Amino acid sequence: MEAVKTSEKTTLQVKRFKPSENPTTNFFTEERGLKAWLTTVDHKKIGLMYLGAVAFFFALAGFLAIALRTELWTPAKTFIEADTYNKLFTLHGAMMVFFVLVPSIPAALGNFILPMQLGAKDVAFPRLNLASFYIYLIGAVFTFIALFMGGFDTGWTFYTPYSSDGDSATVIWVTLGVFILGFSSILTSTNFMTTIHKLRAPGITWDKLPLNIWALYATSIIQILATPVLAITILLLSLENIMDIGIFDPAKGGDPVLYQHFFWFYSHPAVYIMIVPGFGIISEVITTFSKKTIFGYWAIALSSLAIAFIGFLVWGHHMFTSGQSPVATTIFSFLTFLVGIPTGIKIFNWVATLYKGSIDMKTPMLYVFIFLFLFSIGGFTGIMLGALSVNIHLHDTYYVVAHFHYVMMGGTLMALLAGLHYWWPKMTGKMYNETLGKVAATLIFIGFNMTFLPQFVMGAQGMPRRYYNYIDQFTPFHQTSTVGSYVLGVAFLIILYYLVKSLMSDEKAPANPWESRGLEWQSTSPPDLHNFDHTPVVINKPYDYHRPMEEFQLGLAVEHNGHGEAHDVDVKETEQENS
Amino acid sequence: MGRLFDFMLPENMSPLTADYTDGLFHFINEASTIVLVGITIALIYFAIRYRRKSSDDKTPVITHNNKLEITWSVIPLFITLIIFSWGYKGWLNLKAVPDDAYEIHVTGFKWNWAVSYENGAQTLNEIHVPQGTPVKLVMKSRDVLHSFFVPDYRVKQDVLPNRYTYVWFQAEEVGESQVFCTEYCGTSHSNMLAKVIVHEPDDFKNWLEMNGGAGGSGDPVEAGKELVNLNGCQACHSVDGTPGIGPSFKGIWGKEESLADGSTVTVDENYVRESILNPGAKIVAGHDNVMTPYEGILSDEDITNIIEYLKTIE
Amino acid sequence: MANHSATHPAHVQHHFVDSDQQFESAKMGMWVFLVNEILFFGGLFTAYIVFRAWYPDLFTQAAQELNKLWGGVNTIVLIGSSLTVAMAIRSAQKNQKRGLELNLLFTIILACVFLVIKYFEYEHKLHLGIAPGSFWNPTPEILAELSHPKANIFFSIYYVMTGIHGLHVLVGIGLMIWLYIRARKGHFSSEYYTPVEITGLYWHLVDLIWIFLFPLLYLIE
Amino acid sequence: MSADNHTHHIATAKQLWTVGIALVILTLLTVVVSNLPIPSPLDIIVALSIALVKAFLVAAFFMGLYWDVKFNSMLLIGAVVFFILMVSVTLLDTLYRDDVVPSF
Ligand code: HEA
Ligand code: HEA
Ligand code: HEC
Ligand code: CUA
Ligand SMILES: [Cu+2]
Repeated sequence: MEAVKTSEKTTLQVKRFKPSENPTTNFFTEERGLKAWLTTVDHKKIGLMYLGAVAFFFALAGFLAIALRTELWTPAKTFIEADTYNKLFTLHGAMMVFFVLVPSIPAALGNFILPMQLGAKDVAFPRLNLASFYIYLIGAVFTFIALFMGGFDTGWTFYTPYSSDGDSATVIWVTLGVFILGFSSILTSTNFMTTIHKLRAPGITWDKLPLNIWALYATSIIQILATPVLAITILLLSLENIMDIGIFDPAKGGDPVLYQHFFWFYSHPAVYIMIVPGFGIISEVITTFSKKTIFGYWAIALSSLAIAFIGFLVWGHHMFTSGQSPVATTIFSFLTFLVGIPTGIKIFNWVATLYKGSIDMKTPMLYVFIFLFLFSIGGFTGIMLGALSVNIHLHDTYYVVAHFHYVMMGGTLMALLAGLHYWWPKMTGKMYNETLGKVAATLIFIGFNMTFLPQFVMGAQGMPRRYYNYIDQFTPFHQTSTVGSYVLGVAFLIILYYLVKSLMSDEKAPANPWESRGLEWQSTSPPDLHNFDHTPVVINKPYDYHRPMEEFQLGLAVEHNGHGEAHDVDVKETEQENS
Repeated sequence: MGRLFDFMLPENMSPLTADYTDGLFHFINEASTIVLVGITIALIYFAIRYRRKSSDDKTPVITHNNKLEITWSVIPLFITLIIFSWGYKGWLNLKAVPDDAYEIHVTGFKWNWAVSYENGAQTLNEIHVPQGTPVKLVMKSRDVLHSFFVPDYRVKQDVLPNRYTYVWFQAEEVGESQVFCTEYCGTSHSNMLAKVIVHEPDDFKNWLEMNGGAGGSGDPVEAGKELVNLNGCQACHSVDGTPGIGPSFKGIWGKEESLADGSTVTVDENYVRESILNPGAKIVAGHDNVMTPYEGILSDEDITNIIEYLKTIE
Repeated sequence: MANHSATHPAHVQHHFVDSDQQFESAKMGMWVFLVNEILFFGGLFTAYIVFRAWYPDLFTQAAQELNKLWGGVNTIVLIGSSLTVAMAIRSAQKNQKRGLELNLLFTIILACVFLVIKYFEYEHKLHLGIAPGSFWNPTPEILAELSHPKANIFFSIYYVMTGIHGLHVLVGIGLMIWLYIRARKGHFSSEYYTPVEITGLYWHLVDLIWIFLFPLLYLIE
Repeated sequence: MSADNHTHHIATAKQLWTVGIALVILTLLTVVVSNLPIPSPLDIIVALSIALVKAFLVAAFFMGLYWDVKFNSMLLIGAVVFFILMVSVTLLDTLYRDDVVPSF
């Protein structure tokens, strides 16, 4: 036992807690059965349920993508009608965005990891957390209702007046679905923000927060500020369909471009809701697998906040051709570029972290490398799209489609896969097959570029998006792209195969297979129902790989009531005390 | 010009509008390639050079370096400032229509482009322009949003139902350029195509005169046929019986049509009139209510002519 | 779990260390949620401002159709209810069970009064055919006063804003009833009154929104 | 601040009533002012200023921000700031659109 002096007044009694391998009880064993899962308030179980739901929607939306690509094998009809095609891409886009990417990292992985990285027993409002999950499902049910009523073909952006006249019943259901879904992310982020502020373990000051937490914090801020605007937009759109309130409908005196402002006020920040949590994962994985302190902790932490802030002021770059005013266009274009700076800072700091590291190319790290490459391409093409005159040419072509797949799939999804593989042993207590993992990652890399690189070319050549039919000149590009998507499909099936197989196997994963210094790894795998069998105390920064593991395995020796106030464990003093 | 990314762009047919765009496009591509290659080489080099040798490798404590941080913030900032000003300049150029531009009106509607010229000439899905002359298109939509895109000229502009928007270009060579609709507008969005047809200035004058002062032949059937062509009815209604978005016109007259609500109706003057002015009133079974109302667009006389024409399609 | 120490009072959930941490968390959580509410209404205010900037004369014209008197009365009613909620919290803090119940009851009554007045306002307008969206069908006399071609838009905004605000009042009444029942059962004390406090915050925000709705919709001319 | 010595602030009844009455008076004031013939942009400014004062009173005293941790005030201010950003940037478009008039 050693004494850590926390402040003038209190001294905490801390003790070393080494996580036991193969724990006899864990959160899987302690509350069992379907009912326990469905009514659980445990953030880990909720996180896993989210993960299952997200995987389901991803597989579904991915399957739709395969159908889209197959249809595009030839111009005009290959196997489905134009109307079906239009419904498919709408559903593909809407599902990937609202049901997969927005909740994927925060609500699925974040839910599991965030309280553990803070050394908390749960999020601040566990019941609210479960409620968010069910709200998410209800949102999904509404969308499926719309689907069974014949589907909707508005594009995921629901532009008026197309979305507000014509077949409105289905649009009402899906917009209400998205409205409900919005509450799910609002509640999750409210929960996260409060947890980060109020439930940190003793010693976790703001400068010791893992970068993953900083990223989730920035994400929560964006979600809290942007999602309500989506909610009201989509509600107005529903009302437009239900009773022609006319605010967005030119036939009734409204303005369709105003709708676009409303929509993108949410949906541009939303793309940062999707990518910023991915940035968090990259920071965690890259340090673990180079066994090295992160380079530029504050630069990475604060650039997330900078992205979050600037990200709010650039929405109009989706509207350069919409007929918005020249002043607005100019300002939006200018601000758009500013987002590239903090993003670049992150990329460069990550690369610098590798310098003189001890780099272990395990599957998660492989995904990080793929991420850095693909996301950079996605980002650069974003800059291309932000350039005013070029945007006029590229807007609403496949160039945009390629851009956002590079950032959303090449960025967020690769980060998600990195995180999934990284935390898989922690979450399930099982280890996946490393070789298959690398094979799948390589296939994804090949398939992805094959699918989306040709889209840059044909987009710049003039191939518009949301096109069922196309002129012959684009056939070779479309066919390469289609083949690429099949390769992707195979790769995902391999992932599905080895992950499921690892669940079935008896082999147990060690508590900390990667020798990470992260707090979440100082618990057993899988963790105890209350995450730790002690109240952890943190004296080092999260990536201090030069310090021995023992210093990361400290906890309160005696139950202490001052937990909430002990945030200010003084680093310097403790260091002196220890050495 | 033989630049690295030339293969990505279609031929430049309107240098006055396209040159800025193309130059910037190439610049960004080349700059990005350099940075991307740099990052990639660093990644691969580090991965090999610093690969883990044993599980107790020691790594140095390098926490940050403010000089580096500033370097890699400021350099990209400068690059983006260049990109912004270049793009802005090009865009101002796209917005600034030359004073002597020749004006043509374009109306987008599901799923056609109707074009009208100063002397009353009208065309559908064909925009005839004189070569070497700046042309300004003033555009409007009749129903939902559309967007007018000519890749060869690097111009694009959304077309809105409640106000006018414009683009301009100056085609330098005689020939044709493809027009796409790039704002999603429903079933046949991908078939909402048109061509810009560039004539030599004299040819253009002739063409204009030949087609000026529309209508006029006096024969109702001919006039009806003309109207059906110009108003884009054939985007949805075939005249040869092939099924389309709307019912085919072939053999329509006097037909017993079953409606979506289960009732039936005989196709006569009143029904056709109603179907044109207020298509939503009676929906034919098996079709959706997607037809744009032609109220205010087709006059009574026009409709009478169309009816005469419909009677002849058997 | 060792963490369930005997020192935990019953109302403190297991993942909190003490009552204070729980209280502060709940309060912060509510504030974060209120940020949401502000931006949610913010969207509507944006629509309001945009259309007002486009058609100033429409707004002056249409505001004539709204009844300043009842709007003002309603403002005062809501302010009163905010006061009673604040008093309710004070009673809880001072362990005055009776005061808490009474103040909650006053709040519920005032909120109902607000809705009743609102109902009559709506009723009157609907009667004149000043209805939202596709129900827009003003009587000829009204049409003469509301000559602006986009009058329907003003009333769409009016109905959506006040309607959503009204829904919030309705939800507030539900919450107050729930609090009242719990107060009757003696769930609250100076040690634990978190639900009263955070519901109070919500209620004040509903009041705040109205403070802006009232001059914007009824008064500006 | 430790759990034991920290007590929540309790506003006095007098404080609350004062604020309540002030709010009522301000409401009456804003109605009265709206009936005065004040020229166009000014009347909006006056009405909104009164509303802002009322909002401040509610937030500071009824909602207790005056006595609360600063962060909660920051949340409120942040929300308002972002709302203003949203409005002003949207207005940059809606107020400055260029009108194209066809020449024939
Ligand atoms: C995860 C999602 C995500 C992310 C992170 C981004 C990131 C960016 N996006 Fe993207 N975008 C989308 C998702 C995303 N986007 C989607 C879904 C659409 C289409 C929506 C639709 O219409 O359906 C879209 C569309 C879109 C458009 C509109 C295109 C159009 O329709 O006309 C524009 C235009 O400006 C744009 C720009 C950008 C920019 C500048 C960034 C920047 O954030 C990128 C910053 C990153 C870098 C720049 C790379 C790293 C930086 C360096 C290595 C430093 C060196 C850099 C320089 C010298 C510049 N995006
Ligand atoms: C997260 C975002 C995301 C992701 C990952 C993808 C993934 C893919 N997308 Fe999509 N896409 C969008 C978001 C996304 N898309 C959006 C927002 C639009 C715009 C919609 C609009 O215009 O409105 C769009 C539009 C879009 C288009 C343009 C349609 C058009 O404009 O006409 C195309 C065409 O090629 C396309 C293709 C693909 C392909 C081939 C994939 C592939 O990468 C998919 C690969 C995935 C699979 C094949 C699934 C396999 C899964 C399993 C087999 C189960 C295994 C399960 C687990 C491991 C959990 N997408
Ligand atoms: C956007 C596609 C579209 C366009 C363009 C279009 N129509 Fe239609 N039309 C339809 C559809 C779909 C129906 C069937 C549903 C209905 O009755 O509304 C229809 C129905 C009709 C009918 C009734 C047919 C029957 O079999 O009962 C007539 C007559 C008609 N259209 C005439 C016209 C004329 C004349 C024009 C051009 C001036 C035109 N349409 C343009 C889509 C279109
Ligand atoms: Cu018209 Cu797409
Ligand atoms: Cu964007």
